[in-house]
Amino acid sequence: MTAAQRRLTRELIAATIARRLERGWIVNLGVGMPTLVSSYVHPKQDLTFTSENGVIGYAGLADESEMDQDIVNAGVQPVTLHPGASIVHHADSFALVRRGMNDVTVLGAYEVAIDGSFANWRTSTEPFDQLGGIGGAMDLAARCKQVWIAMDHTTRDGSPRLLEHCTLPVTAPRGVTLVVTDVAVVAVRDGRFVLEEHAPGFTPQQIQAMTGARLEISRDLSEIQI
Amino acid sequence: MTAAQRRLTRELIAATIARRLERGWIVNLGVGMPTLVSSYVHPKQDLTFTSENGVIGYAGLADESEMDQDIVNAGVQPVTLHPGASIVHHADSFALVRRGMNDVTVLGAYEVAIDGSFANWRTSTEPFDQLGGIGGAMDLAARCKQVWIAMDHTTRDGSPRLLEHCTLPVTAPRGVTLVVTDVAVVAVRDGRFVLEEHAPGFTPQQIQAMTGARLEISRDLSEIQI
Amino acid sequence: MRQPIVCATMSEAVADIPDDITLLVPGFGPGLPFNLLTALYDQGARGLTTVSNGVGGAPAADGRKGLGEFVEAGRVKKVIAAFTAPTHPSRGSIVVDMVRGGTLEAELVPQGTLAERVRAGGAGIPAFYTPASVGTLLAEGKEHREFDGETYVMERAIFADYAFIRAWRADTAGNLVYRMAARNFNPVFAMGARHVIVEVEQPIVPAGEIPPDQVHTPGIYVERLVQIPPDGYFSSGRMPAATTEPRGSR
Amino acid sequence: MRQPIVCATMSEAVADIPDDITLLVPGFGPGLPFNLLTALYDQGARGLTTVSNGVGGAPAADGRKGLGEFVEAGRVKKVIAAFTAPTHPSRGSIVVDMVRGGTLEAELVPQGTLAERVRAGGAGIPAFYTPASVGTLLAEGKEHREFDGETYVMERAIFADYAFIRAWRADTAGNLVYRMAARNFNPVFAMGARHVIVEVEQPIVPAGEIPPDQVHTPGIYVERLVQIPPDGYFSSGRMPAATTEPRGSR
Repeated sequence: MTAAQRRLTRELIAATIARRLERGWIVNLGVGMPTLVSSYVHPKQDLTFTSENGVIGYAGLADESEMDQDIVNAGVQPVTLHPGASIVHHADSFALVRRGMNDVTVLGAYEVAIDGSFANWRTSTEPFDQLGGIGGAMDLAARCKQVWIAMDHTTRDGSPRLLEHCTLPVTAPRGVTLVVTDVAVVAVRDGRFVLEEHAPGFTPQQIQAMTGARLEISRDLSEIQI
Repeated sequence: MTAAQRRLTRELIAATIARRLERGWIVNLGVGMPTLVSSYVHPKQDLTFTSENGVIGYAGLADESEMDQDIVNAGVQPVTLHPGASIVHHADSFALVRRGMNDVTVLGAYEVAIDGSFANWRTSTEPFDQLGGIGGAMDLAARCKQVWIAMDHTTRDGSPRLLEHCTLPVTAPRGVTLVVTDVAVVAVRDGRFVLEEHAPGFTPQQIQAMTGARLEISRDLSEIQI
Repeated sequence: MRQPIVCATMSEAVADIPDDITLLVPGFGPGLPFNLLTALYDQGARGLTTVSNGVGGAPAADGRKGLGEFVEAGRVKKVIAAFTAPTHPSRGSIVVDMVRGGTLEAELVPQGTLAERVRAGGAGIPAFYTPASVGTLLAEGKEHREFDGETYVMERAIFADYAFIRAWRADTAGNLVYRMAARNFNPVFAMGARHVIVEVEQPIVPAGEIPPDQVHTPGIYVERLVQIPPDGYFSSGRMPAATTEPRGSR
Repeated sequence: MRQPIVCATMSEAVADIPDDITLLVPGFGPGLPFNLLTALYDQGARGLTTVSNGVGGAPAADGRKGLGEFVEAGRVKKVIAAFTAPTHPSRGSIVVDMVRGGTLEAELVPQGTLAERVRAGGAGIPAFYTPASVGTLLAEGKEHREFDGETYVMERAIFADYAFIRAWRADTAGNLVYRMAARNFNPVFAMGARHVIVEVEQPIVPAGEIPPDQVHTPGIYVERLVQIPPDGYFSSGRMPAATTEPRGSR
């Protein structure tokens, strides 16, 4: 008898990422699922969240009563500030990004490959026509100490997003060290995917079948804590 | 019978420069005589004085009662602030300098030449040994719309400071448009020195004799107003 | 001290803006100068080259105009932005259609590079090197160079004809203060244009009321100031296209 | 949020600084971190490469140490500054004597270029172009390049091991506020070093007491904070050599 399969919701993906953030880190959260992460961390983690728009030290998403339209994250969602938060302008914000102050940036993506490259700004393989949505991803990916990706494990029609090589134009040719999906936590190390955690009810074999490159199994493989 | 000769004091040189500043200009004042200028302007001139250290909108030198050790000009002399003054950091201060926001910078110098070059950072012609005092002069001279020089007309031993060519290493190869000395106001235009004003009792011939390059006489030559 | 001109109305503030200018438009959610943009839309200027984070989304119900409306009206020659297309492929975009149709030019720039290019323009720096975009399509054709074993691309400064700025407070000397994340590109763009026009939320105070240590943009950068009227556009309301759809979401 | 370490004494704040570091020292009259410098002098670190506007003047009567004392004690390997010699030739200088004697290295840098090189280091920009120094001795041997018909020199970024910072106010999150012209190089140098140690004049306040809009240096740049004791050095008192003697004066 197999346990019931349970895919992670967006919120559970965010919570899974939140648990892995190390004490004292400076963390950038990209648009989408990543911006949910700041709502799932513990104060004891002493994390500092920075946002492309120059907000340093924000906390979770604001509820109706806390909402201030001028205090937003990278997804323009209202957030609250920790005591000791500060604001800088956009050039200073990316100064700290390029200087490598961020221990990690968490981004969304369409594809991730075993070499740590990822694609998140363009869905076409046609010749480049100056169209796309980069935001700050290329600046972040170039210099954050790690890039973590939050995304679904496959496309809507079931094609894998974790691949030998990205098929879409990359956002950066390397940098991804961790991918958290709706079914797995996969480390990206030395050109290999290593399955570290699986969603409830998903076997390594099932996750391998949803993955476009060989998946090594960590000797510490565990179920994602929900 | 000749009128008594009267050389301009440092203060009179500053006042002479102050009179020539045009309404609404943004003005940088260098160390030495130039920093005296802000004490001799008229409020109606609507001048904005900027300083290398990031002070924007300072007024005259502070007297004992007004003195604040944290409010100083480029010469680290205490100054007062106009209402509407602001402070920026050193990189932003030189951002506005290099952008060309200053209508004029007034600097001291050892020598000025007819091509608008000037020398004010090194008193030796030996091979360059990384010794000297540049301060912000090279940044200022590179981009301020005009460079005005305040200096004595000759060295202590009577050698001219206004020359065909600078003998000392230049601060900038061009840019000077006006020189105000203790005996004359000399415009620098199209590779020529033009005598525009003379100190009381000094004839054009006497000033020419103190000058190391040909001095044209302006058709509007006048005595410096004291 | 030099004082900026305080205009009575938005339309007065933009009345003499010619066609074919380059215009900086800050904003990242909050901080978008919608009142000046709406006045410029009514004024009729065309042939614009715009520099902004994104190029706007769907039209706003309250009548305010964003860059999207300028593009749609054929009044923009070129957009320079970090988002020139929606991140989600299923969503339509007038920018995408017009660029593909050849009636609009686009230049896609990483957001940090965009901010730094305008900062460089405002700082008299003609070019600089950045690691952003190395190894991607965006770096193709750009000059590459190694420093200390790392590869960088050279990027050129942007210095614009005009910047529209959205401030929270201003004094009569033109000193500006932004509020929280409404700051974003505003102080950088205020340095990077020859003519800087500012819309301000709070009543303009006498020079001296904003302490020198608390000024975000010194007044010498500001050419014109205009207070947002009570019936003006105060809240950001609409999100830029860039930020409405999460990447990689289901 | 991450918090800097609040040290009880200046000597504790500098205790583990090794020899042979690069050290940023801000200050332009006010804003000089004399208390940290004095503690480092007592600590004994040597082989320093220093980055500053000038290199100090005559010894201070009150015992505070400036870079001049480090140089004189033979503890500096190299000075990078906008003033490496007094502007008035008649005045002696230990820096001049030691450079000529081969016991000290110097690098003379235009002041704006100096600020921008550290700003670039703090912004992940490895190199940039500036018009300053073109056509002078200082540009000799540097890479020249034309942009839009104007000539520029390329300058490299400076990123240091340590910065000593002098702030007016600080909170427990490390956020800093500078007072008036004591700001000068401080916010720039606070971005340009791996380890940032701050001496602060006012009592350190709880995080949250400095409004986010009024912070000059965000706390994430700050590693250690130490309040200046009542018997510390509070006023600038001594002017840097750079600024004591007017140029071209009689």
